[in-house]
Amino acid sequence: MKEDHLLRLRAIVEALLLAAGKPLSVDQLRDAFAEDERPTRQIMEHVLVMLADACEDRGFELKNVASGYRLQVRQEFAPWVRTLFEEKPQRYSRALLETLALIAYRQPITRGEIEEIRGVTVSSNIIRTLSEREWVRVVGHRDVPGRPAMYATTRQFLDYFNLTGLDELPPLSEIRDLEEIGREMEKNMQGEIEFDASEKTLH
Amino acid sequence: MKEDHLLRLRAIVEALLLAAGKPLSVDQLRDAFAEDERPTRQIMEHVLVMLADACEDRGFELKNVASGYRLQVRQEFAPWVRTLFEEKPQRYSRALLETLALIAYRQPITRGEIEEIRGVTVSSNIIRTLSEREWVRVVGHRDVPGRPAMYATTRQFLDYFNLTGLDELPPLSEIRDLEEIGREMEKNMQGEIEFDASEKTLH
Amino acid sequence: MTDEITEVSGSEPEQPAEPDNPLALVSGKPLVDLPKDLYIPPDALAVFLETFEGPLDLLLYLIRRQNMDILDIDVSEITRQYMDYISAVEAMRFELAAEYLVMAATLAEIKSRMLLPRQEAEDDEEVDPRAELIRRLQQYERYKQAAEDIDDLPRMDRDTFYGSAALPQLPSSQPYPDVAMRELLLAMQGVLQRADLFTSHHVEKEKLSTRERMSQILSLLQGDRYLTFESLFSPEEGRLGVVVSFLATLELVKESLIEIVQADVFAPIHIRARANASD
Repeated sequence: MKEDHLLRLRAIVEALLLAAGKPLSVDQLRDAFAEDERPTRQIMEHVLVMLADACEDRGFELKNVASGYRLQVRQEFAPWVRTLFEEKPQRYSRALLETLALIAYRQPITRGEIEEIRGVTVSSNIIRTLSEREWVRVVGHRDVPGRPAMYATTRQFLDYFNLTGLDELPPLSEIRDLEEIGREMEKNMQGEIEFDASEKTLH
Repeated sequence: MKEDHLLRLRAIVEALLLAAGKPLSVDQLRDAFAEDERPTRQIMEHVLVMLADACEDRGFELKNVASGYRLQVRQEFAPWVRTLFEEKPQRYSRALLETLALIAYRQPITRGEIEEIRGVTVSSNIIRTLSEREWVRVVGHRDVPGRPAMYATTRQFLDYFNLTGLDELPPLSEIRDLEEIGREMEKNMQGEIEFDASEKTLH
Repeated sequence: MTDEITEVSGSEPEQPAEPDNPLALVSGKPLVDLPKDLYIPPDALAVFLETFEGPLDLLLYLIRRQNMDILDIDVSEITRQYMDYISAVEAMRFELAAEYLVMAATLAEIKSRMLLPRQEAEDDEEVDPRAELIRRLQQYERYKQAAEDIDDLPRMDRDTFYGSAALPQLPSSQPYPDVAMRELLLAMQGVLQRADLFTSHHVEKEKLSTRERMSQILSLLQGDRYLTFESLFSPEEGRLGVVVSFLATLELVKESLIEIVQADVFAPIHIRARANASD
């Protein structure tokens, strides 16, 4: 394929992404072309690599997220861009973030299961906020008494946090091997009991 | 001023314009910078010229409009961008559908014959729309004064309605009981695909 | 938020609270009975409940304050601190403290068990409450960390912004409407009712496949002026197909749309479109 044809494709793809206002998948990009001039998936992917390269020293970059590709402001320029908007970027409470984290890492998960791990009730407000933002949704009901709703995260959640998939979430910290914990505990408990006992005799 | 500093300014201005969603004046652009690093008007105008040059072979260009500068998708890419926003198609008129139905059931048929049956004139628009969609075509001319064109349905027509042949259309005698057909179809015809199934029950 | 608590509790109780720190805006008396490092101004107790995400969070906080590994919890010490904390909270916001009270009971149970001599056989059958607590703490700590990690991910409208450019002038497009078969049939019904074609026997008997074949023959004749009669029939279609073609031909002749030509007796029969013939 000729170089100037590819350059033209690159410009068209850039135009599409800047006009769309949402991420576009490879196939959605291809659909913008009439059938007789529609690039193959392979070519489209090549053009996207070209476009990513062409954004090297620009104010924006090509980003691949869950629902497709989008052009977005480079993170290093966010401080200047933020001055354009009166409102401060929204902050989320720890309760909301912990609930979101549990849904993200343990989906599908019921509210009761979230409460069990967090040790506190989950307010309906939090679930409502997460649903309204379209970050989580009900994907079914657990087959137990009360048939509680099971929640899972959405593509919009991944898009918002610049992820292509759940596998890109920061890895959960390791839990130490259970047997090891058992052994250590065995030791510590003895120690503590002895300590307690000796304390008693001292007092 | 050093070249790489200007390049950085160019990238920041580009980021600002891509994120703003509205035109920004030279002073609004300058306001995004902290006082101690704010470029002069002269430098900002220079940076804007640099940015305009840098959009030469891209999908967008820098435009100077009444309220300031904005980045805009190049006009030449409008045909592709348009496909992103295609509106829901309008519905066909009753006259068009009746014309199409008559061509389907009574082909080959001339416009005059259609008019005779429908009792009203058939607008050229209807014939043109049906021809453009490649649902009907001229298959000959009747050997009468004026040699009017005779219309018939096409393969595309059959394909669209998931028919292998015209004989899969319900016979006219059954259209009499269309109330019943209507109910059957309501039930079965969620999509055109399922039409075959409802056809079977009709025969 | 945890940091704020740390800040407050880290400051010496003797020091006057800083007036611009909401946690320290206290007019009531300080609870001098509380351990110094756990000092909470009474009016801040409500804040306390909002600051910690529950009893597990509070326990983690206490464990960290003492630089302890979860696995090495000194249950006695933690329990004492926790109880002090809770009794202060309970006095102020009793209705909010239920979850904390359950935890207090759990801690008390663990502590009391440890004072008893271990009975191997019995313990094996029961869930060790200390192991269970540690498991829960570890579990919770993972997701507490995960929540912070998610908060640190670059996110829209904070760390990055959608790039969008103004649209050029877009030519209006006219996409094709969808038509359901039902609409087509309803249209036909309307026509039939108005034209009262039902009374015509002709219509009822007519086979659509014949009509379709008539169109096909006519369009063939558009390209070639003449066709041999035989070429209208193809054996693959079987007997029914031949009949359909024959009926279509007869209908076309009847409607004066084609004519059949034969130059001589036994010579090949040709057909041609009447309209074509006359030009």
